[in-house]
Amino acid sequence: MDATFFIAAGIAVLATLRVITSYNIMHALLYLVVSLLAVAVVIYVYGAPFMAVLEIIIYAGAIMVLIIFFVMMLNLGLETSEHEKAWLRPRIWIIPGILCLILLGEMLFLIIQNRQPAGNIQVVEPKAVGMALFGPYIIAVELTGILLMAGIVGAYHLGRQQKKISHRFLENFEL
Amino acid sequence: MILLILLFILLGGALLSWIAASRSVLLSRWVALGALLADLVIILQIWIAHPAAGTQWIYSYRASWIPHFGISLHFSMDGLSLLMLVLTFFLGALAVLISWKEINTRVGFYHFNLLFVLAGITGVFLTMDLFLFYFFWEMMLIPMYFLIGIWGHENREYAANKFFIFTQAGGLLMLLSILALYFIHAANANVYTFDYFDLLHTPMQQSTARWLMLGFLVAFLVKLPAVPFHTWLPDAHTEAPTAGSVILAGLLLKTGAYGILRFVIPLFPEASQYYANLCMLLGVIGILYGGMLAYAQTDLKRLIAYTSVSHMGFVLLGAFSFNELAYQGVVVQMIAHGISTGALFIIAGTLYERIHTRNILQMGGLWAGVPMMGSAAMIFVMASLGLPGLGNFVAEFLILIGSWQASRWLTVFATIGLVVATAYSLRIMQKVFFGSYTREEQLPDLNKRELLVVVSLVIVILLLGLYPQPVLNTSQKTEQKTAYVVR
Amino acid sequence: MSFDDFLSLGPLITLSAAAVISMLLVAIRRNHRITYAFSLLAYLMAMTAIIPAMLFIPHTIPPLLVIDEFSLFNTGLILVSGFIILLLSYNYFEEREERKEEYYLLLLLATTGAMVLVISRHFMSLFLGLEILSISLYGLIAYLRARERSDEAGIKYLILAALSSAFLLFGMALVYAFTGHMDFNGIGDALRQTGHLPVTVMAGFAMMLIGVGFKLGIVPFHMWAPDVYEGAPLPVAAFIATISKGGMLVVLIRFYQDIHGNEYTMLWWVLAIIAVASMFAGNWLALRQENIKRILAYSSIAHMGYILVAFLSGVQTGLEAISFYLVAYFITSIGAFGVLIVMSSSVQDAETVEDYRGMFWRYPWVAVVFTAMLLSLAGIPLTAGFIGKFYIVMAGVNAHMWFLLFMLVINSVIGLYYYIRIIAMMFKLPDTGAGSVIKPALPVAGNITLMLLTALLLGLGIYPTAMMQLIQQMMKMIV
Amino acid sequence: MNSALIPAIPFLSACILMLGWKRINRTAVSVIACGSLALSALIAVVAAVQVAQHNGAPQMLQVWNWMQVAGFRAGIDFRLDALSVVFVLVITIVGFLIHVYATAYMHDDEDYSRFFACMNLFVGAMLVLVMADNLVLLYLGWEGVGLCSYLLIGFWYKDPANGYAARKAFIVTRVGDTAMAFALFLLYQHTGTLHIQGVLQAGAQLWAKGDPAVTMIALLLLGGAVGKSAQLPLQTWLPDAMAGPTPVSALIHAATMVTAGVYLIARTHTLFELAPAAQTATAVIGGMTLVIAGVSALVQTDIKRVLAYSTVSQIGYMFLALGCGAWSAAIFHFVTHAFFKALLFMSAGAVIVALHHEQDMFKMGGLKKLLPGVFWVFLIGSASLAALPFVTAGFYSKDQIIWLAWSAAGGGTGYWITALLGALLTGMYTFRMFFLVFYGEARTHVHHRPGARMMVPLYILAVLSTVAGFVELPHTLGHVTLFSHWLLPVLPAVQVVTESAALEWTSQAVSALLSFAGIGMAYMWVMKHPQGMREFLEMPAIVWLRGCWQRGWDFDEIYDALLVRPFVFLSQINSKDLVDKIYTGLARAMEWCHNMMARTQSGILRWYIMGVVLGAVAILSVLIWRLYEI
Amino acid sequence: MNMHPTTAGLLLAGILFVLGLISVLIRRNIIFMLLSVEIMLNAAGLAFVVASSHWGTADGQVMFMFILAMAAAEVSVGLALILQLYHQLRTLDSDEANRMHG
Repeated sequence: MDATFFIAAGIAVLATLRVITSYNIMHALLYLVVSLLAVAVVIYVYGAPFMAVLEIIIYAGAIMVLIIFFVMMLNLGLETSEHEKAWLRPRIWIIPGILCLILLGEMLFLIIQNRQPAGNIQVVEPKAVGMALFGPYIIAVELTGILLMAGIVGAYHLGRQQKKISHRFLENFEL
Repeated sequence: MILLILLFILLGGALLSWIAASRSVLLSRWVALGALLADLVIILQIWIAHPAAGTQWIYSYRASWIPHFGISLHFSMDGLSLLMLVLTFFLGALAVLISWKEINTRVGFYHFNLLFVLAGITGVFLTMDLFLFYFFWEMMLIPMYFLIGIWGHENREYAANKFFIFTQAGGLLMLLSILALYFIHAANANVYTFDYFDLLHTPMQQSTARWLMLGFLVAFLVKLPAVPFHTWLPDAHTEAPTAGSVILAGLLLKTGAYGILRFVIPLFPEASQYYANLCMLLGVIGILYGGMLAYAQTDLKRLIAYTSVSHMGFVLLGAFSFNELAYQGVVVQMIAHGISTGALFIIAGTLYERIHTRNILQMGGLWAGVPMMGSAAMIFVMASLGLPGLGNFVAEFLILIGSWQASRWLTVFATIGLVVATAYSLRIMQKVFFGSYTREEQLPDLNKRELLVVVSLVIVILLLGLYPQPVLNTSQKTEQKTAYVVR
Repeated sequence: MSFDDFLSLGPLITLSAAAVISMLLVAIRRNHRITYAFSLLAYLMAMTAIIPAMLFIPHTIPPLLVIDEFSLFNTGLILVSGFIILLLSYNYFEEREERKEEYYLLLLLATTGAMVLVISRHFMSLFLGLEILSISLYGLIAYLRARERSDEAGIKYLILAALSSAFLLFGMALVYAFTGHMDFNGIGDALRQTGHLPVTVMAGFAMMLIGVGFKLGIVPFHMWAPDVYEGAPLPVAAFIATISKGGMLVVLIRFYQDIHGNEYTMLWWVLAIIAVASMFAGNWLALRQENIKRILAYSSIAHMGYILVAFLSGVQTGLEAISFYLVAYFITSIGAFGVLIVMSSSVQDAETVEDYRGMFWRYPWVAVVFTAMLLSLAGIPLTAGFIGKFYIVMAGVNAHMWFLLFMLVINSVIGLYYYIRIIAMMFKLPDTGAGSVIKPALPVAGNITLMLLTALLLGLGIYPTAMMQLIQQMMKMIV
Repeated sequence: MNSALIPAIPFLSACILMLGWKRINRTAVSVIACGSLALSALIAVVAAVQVAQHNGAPQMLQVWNWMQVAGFRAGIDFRLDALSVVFVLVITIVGFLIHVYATAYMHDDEDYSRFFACMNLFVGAMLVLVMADNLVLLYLGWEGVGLCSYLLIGFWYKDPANGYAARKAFIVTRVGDTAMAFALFLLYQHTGTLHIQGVLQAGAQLWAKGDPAVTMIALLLLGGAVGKSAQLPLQTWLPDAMAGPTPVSALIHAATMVTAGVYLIARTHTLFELAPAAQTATAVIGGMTLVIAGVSALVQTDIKRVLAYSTVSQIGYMFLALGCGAWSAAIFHFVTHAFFKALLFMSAGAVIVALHHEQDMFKMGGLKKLLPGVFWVFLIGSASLAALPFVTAGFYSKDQIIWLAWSAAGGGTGYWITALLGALLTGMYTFRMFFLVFYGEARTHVHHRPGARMMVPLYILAVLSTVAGFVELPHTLGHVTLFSHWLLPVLPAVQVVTESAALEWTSQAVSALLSFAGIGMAYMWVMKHPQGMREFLEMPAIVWLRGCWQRGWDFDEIYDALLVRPFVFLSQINSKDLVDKIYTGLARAMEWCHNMMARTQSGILRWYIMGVVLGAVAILSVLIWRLYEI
Repeated sequence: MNMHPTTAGLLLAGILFVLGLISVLIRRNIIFMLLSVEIMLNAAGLAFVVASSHWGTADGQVMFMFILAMAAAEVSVGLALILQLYHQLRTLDSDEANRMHG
C-alpha cells in the first residue's frame, strides 16, 4: 500500500473517465489501454505479477488490438465522432449518470462497511497460481476450453461474410 | 363402483359422440342422449332403492390417486348428491334434445364438451376428496368455456372469458383454503390427507377458520352467484347457446350451492355461524338486486339470467339459516330453479330460433301464434314468481319459514323480493306473449321434440310443487351423519 | 481425476466430446442430416451416461463439482429437453439457413454449459458454466443471420448478458473478498462462523442476484426476454425458456441451500419483492400482447415469479414444487414452442395471435396440443401445469406466505386472460381468409414429438405420483 | 261421496280443456266446463247435507302429504265445516250459473276453451282455498285464484291495457299476500304448526287478549285479506280488473274471489278476537272503504266500474261486520252479495253484449223497452244492492250489519253512521246507474238480444237475490236465525251489547229511509233535473273532485309516484348493472397497467440496461435501508 | 494514508466498475458499449485479484484468468455480431436497433 497504488489508481480512473467522455473511438480505445496498463500496475501492487502481465498481454494487447482492428476495418472516422458528439448530450447522460453515481455511492459505502481485520498484501507467486490451475481447477481449465470453443464457433458463424446465394427467401435481402 | 360407472358413462359418451360425429351427426346426438339416459336410468334406480337416503352415505368408492399428498379418488353419495345427480342427468338429456336442431356446426365436439362438463359436474357432486373436488371444479370450466365461446351468440368470447376468469379467481381462493385446511389438519393429526371425512372435524382457531371459510365461500358465491360476484352470469347466460344456458343455470350454479351445503357449513360450522348474517344479507341483496335488474332488462335471456341471481339469493339465505326447514328448502330450490329457469331458457331459445331476436321490445302478442309455448312460458313464469303448486313455491316457502326463525328482518326483505319477482316475471309475459302481434310471418309452435322437452319439465315442476315429499325425504337430515359404508 | 469422477461426469464428458467430434465432422464434411443424427445420438448417449453416474451418487469432485440426485435429475431433465428441442429443430433450420451444422454444435455446447451449472458447487464452475451457456447462446440467438431481428436480439442479449456477468463477477469478488471462499459450502461455513452476516457479503449476494436474475429473466432484469424470444430462432427461444433458465435456477437453489439463504430475511424480502414484481410485470405485459413469442416470454417472467414463491417458502415441499414445476414448465414451454415451430412456414414464423385464428378447424390436433399447453401454463386441471401450480401453492400455504399466495392467485387470474385469448382465437370459426394465412410446415417428426409431449403433460396431470416420489426422494438428499 | 272431488273435478276439467286445446269443439267444452261445476255443486250439496246431519261436525279429508319437513307438516288436507260449506255452495252454484251464462256470452270468442279452462281452474283453486285445512294449502288456493284472476283479466291479451290491468291486479294482491306470508311465518314460529285448527287452538292458549304477537299476526292476516278483497289501501286493482270478460267479473271480482279476505278473517276469527286492535283496524278499513268506494261509484261512467266500486264498497260492509265481531253477518252479506252482484254483473254483461260491447252508461239508455227481461232482473239486483226493505235479500244482510255495527260488542256509533252513509251512497249510485241505463232515450242500437242460456241463470239469481234473505231475519222481523245458527259450530254468535227492539227498529227504519233517499236523489239527479245536475257538475271545483273520485281518489297516482316510478326509475338507471362497472373498471385498470408496462419494453437497449441498473440501485438501497433498520 | 488495502483495492474496482456502467448507459455506439462492458469485467477481475491478495490464495487469480478468457470470447463473438448488425443497419447506433418492442 503505497504511493504507487494511488498514482496508478488515479491514472486508471482518469483514463477511464476519458474513455467515457471522448468522442473519438480511437482516442477512447487508447485511453482504455492506458487505463488497463494502470490497472496492471495496481494488480502488480497487489501481489499478482503474473496477472499483471496477463492483463497487459491479453487485455491491453490482444483484446484491445482486436477492437482497434475492427474499428479500422469498419472505417469509422470523423463522421462517427460527430455522431458521438451529437449523442453525448447532457439530456442523454444526466439521468443515467446520476443513477450510476447513486449506485457508486451505495457500492462504495457497502465496501467501506468492511470490518475485517486489516492484513498486509500477500504476494501469490505465479507458481502457486499454476499449481492451483492445474491442480484442483483442472476441470475449470477444460471448461474454459469449451468456453473458447463456443466463442470461436459463434464468432465464426456470425462473422462470416455471406455469400450471395439464391435462396428462395433470401433473395430479397441486400447484403 | 356404480359411482365410477356414472362418471365413465359420461366420459365414454363424450369421446364416443365426438368420434361418432365424423361418421354421422345424428349418431353423435344419439350417443350423447343415450349416455345421459343410461345415467338417468341408473340414478333413478338408485333413488328408487334408497327413497329416504337423507344424509346417509349410500354408496362410496375409494382408491388411492396421489398418495404422496394423501389424495384419493373418493366418491360418496348421499341424498343431496343423489338429488343433484338426478337433476344433472335429467337436464343433461334435455340439453342434448334441445340442441338437436340448434347446433349444426362441429356437432361432435359440441357433444364432447357437453358431456364433459356434465361429467365434471357429476364429479363435483360426488367427490369426497377436497383435491379431487377442486380438480372437478376446474375441470368443468373448460368445456363450458368452449360451449359458450364456440357456439354462443354475438358477444360470446367476452362472456366466455368473463365466466372463466371469475370462476377461476374464486376457485383459486378456494384452493388456498383447501390447502390451508390440509396443513392444519396435518399439523393436528399428523396425517396428510384431503379426505373430506378426515378434515371434517379439524380443530382450529376461530380466526383461522373464518379466513379459510371465506376462501371457500368466495368460490361458491361466485358460482352461485351472489351479489357482488354475479356479473359474469348475465353475460354468460345471454351468450351461451340454449343448452349452455340450461346447464349453466340448471347445474353449474347448483355446484356453488352444493359447495356451501357440503363444504362450507360442515367444515367450518362456527365460522359459518359467525358469517351467517352477512351471508344471509348477501342473499337478500341478491334477491332484491337481481330482481330489480331483471325488471330493467330488455334482452330476454339476460332477464332470465338476473332472475337466477335473485333466486339463488334464496339459496344463500336458506343455507345460512341453519335449520332443517331452510336446508330442505334450499335443496328443493336448487332443483326447482334448475327446472324452471332451465325451462325459461329453453323457451327463450326456441323463440330465438323462430324470431332471431332476444329483445323483448321486438316481441309481443306471440301467444296468438305459439299458444303452447305461451302456456309453457306461463307455467314457468309462475314458477319463477313462486306460485304455490309449482316447485319454487315449496322451496321458497320452506326457506323463508326457516330463515324467519333465524332473522326476521332479512326474511321480510326476502319476501318482498317475491313481489319484485312478480313484477319482473309478469313483465316477461306482458312483453313477449301479450299485446298485439306485429310480425308478418306465421310462427310455428313447439314441435314434437320441443314439446317433449317442455312437457317433461312441466310435469317435473308440477310434481315438485304438489308432491315434493320424495325429494324432501331424500334430502332430509338423518342421524348418523358420517357413518358410511364402503361398497 | 479418478475413474469415479470420470464416470460421474459421464453425461458432461459425452456431450462436450460430442461437441468436439461434431466440430470435426463439420470440418470434414458439411451435411445437415449427419450432424443432426450425430447430435441426437450424442444426447441419447449422454442420457445413457446418467445411468453409470447414478452408481456413485452423491459424489463430490472438489472443489468445483458435485453430482448428486438433484443434479442428475436436472441433468436428465436438461438432456431430455435438449433432445426434444433438437428433434424439433431439423425442419426448422433445414428450411431457413444454408449453414445449419454449427447450430448443433452450439446447441451441444450450450447444453454442456447448462449441465455444468447444475452440477457446480463453486463460483468458478458457476461462472464458466454460465459463460459457456451465454456465449453459445449469442451464437444461437443470432443464428439466422438473414433474419433482421436475429442479430438485434443477439446484440441485446450479448451486451446485457455481459453486463450482468460483470455484476455477477463483481458480486462474487466481494463475497470472496470477505469470506475467502468460492465454494458454496465454504462460504456457508464461513458465514456460519462469523455469526452475523457481513454487509459487504450481503452486497456481494445482491450483485450476484443481478447476474442470476438476468438469466432467470425476473423483474427488473427481464427486459431482454421478449425481444430475444422474438428475434431468436424458435428452437433457440425454447432453449432459453427452458434449459437456460432451469440450469440457472438449479444452481441458485443449490447456492441458496448451501449458504442457508433462508436465514437472511433481507434476501428473502428482496426475492419476495422480485417475485411479486415478476408476476405482475409478466402478466401485465402479456395481457394484450399480440405476438405469441413475446407472450411466452412474458409468461415465462410470470412463471419465474411463481417459482420464486415456492423457492421462498423455504420448506422441502417448496423445493419439490420447484422441481415438479420445472418439469411441467419444460414440457409445456417446449410444447408451446413446438407448436409454433410446427405451425411456422419457411417464410414466416407463426407468431401473431391472429395467425392462429380458427386453427382448431383446420389443424385440430395441433390446436388441441396447443390448447393443452396453454391450459397447462394457466394451471388448469388434467395438465401437469395444474399439479405444478398446486404444488407451489401448497408449499406457500405450508410456509404461511399468504400475501405472496394472494398475489399468485391474482396473477393466475390475470394470466388466464391471455392464455384463453389465444385459445379462443384458435376456436373461432374461421372467417373467410382475411390477411395472410400461414401455410404451416407440419413436419411429421414435429407432430409426433408434440403428441408425446402432450401425452406426457396429461400423464403428469392425471397421475403425477411417480414423478413426485422421484422428486421427493431426490430432495431428501439435498435438504 | 268423497268431498275432495269438489275441487278435483273442476281441476280435472281445467286440465282436459287445457290439453284439449282447440281440438275439442265448443259444445263439448261447454258441457265439460258446466258439467264439471254441476257435478261439483251436487257433491257439495251432498256434503252440506252430511255436515248438517252431523250437526255441523266438520268432514276431514287427508289426500296426501304435501310437505313434511322436520316436524313441519302441510298436507293436501281438506276440511268441510259449516263455514266452508257455505262458501263451497256459493262458489259451485253461482259458479255453475255463471258458467252457463258464459257459454253464451263467450260464444264467439276464439279462445273459448282457454276461457273455460281458466274458469274451471279458478273454481278449483277457490274451492281449495275455502276447503283447505292448513294455511299453506289455503295459501295455495289463495295464490291460485290470484293466478286465475290474472289470466282472466288479461284474457283478451291482444290489448296491452288488459295485460297491464291483469299485472296490476296480480302485483297489488301479491303485496297483500306477502303480508299474509309474514303472518304464516309468525304463526309457525309461535305455534309450531300451520294447521288452521291447531293454530287457533294454540293461539287461544298461547296469547292473552291484546298480546302484541297475536295483534301483529292478525294485522298481517288482515293485510292479506285487504289485498285480496280490494280494501283500502289495496283496493286500486279491482276497478281495473273489469278489463276481463264480464262473467269473470261476475264470478271472480264480485261473487267469490274478492271475498276470500272475508273468509280468511272469519276462518281465523279466534286470532282477531284475541287482537282487538286488529279487529278495530278491520272495522275501520271496512268503513272507510265502503264510503270511499261508494263515492267513487257515484261518478263512474263505465257500468262495470260502477259495479266494481260497488263491490269494493259492499266488501267494506263485510269487513265492517267482521271488525265488529259480527262474523255470521259478514258471511251472510257475502252470500247475498254473491247472488245480487253476480246478477248485476251478468245483466250488465247482457246489456253490454246487446249494445255491442258498449260499456259507457251515458251511451246507453232507454233499454227498459228494448231489453225487458234484462230490465227486470237488473231491477231486482239493484234493489237488492240498494237494500230495498223487506223484499230483497240485500236488505236483510245489510240491515243486520248496520244494526250490529251499532249494537255489537265491537261496534260503535261511528261505524253505524258510516254504514248508514254507505247505505245512502249505495242507493244513489245503484239507481243512478239503473236510471241511466234503462230510462231516458236510447242512444245506442241494440244488436243482439240475450238468449235463454244467458237469461235463465239471471232469473235463477234474481230469485236467489230475493229469497236468500229469508234464511236470516232480524228479531224485529220474524227472527229467523237459520244462517247464523248453521255457522255456530264455527263462528261464535255475535255479542250484542245494546239489545233493544226499539233501537233496532229505528236503525232499520233509518237505513231503509236512507236507501230510499238515495234512490230518490238518484232519481232527481238523473231523471228529473239532469240539466241542473250537469251544470252543477261543470263547476270547476266539482270537476276536479269528480275526476279525483272517478280515478278512485287518486290512489293509483299516489302509488305510482311513491312506489312504481321510483322502482322503475331505480331499475332503469341500473339496467346496466353498476356492480359490473367495478369489474370492467378492474379490467380497464389492468389494461392501463399493460400499456404502462408495454412502454418499458421500448426495444432500446440502453433503456434495458437502465432497468438493470435501477434494479441494482433498488436492491442495494433495500440493503442499506435494512442495515440501519437492524 | 492508512487505508485498509483490500478496501482500497475494492474501492478502485468499484469506481472502475461504475465508470464502465455509466459508459454503457450513456453511449449509443455499440462498440463503445462493448468496450464499457470490458471495463466492468476488468474491474471485477481486479476485485478478484485484490481479494486473492487479501487471503493469499491463488483462487482469485485463477478466476481472473478465466475472466480474461471469457472477455476474449465475448469480444470476439460480440464484434462478429456488431459486424453483422452494421451490415444490416448501416449504423452502430444501438437505439436504432429497436425493431422489436411492446
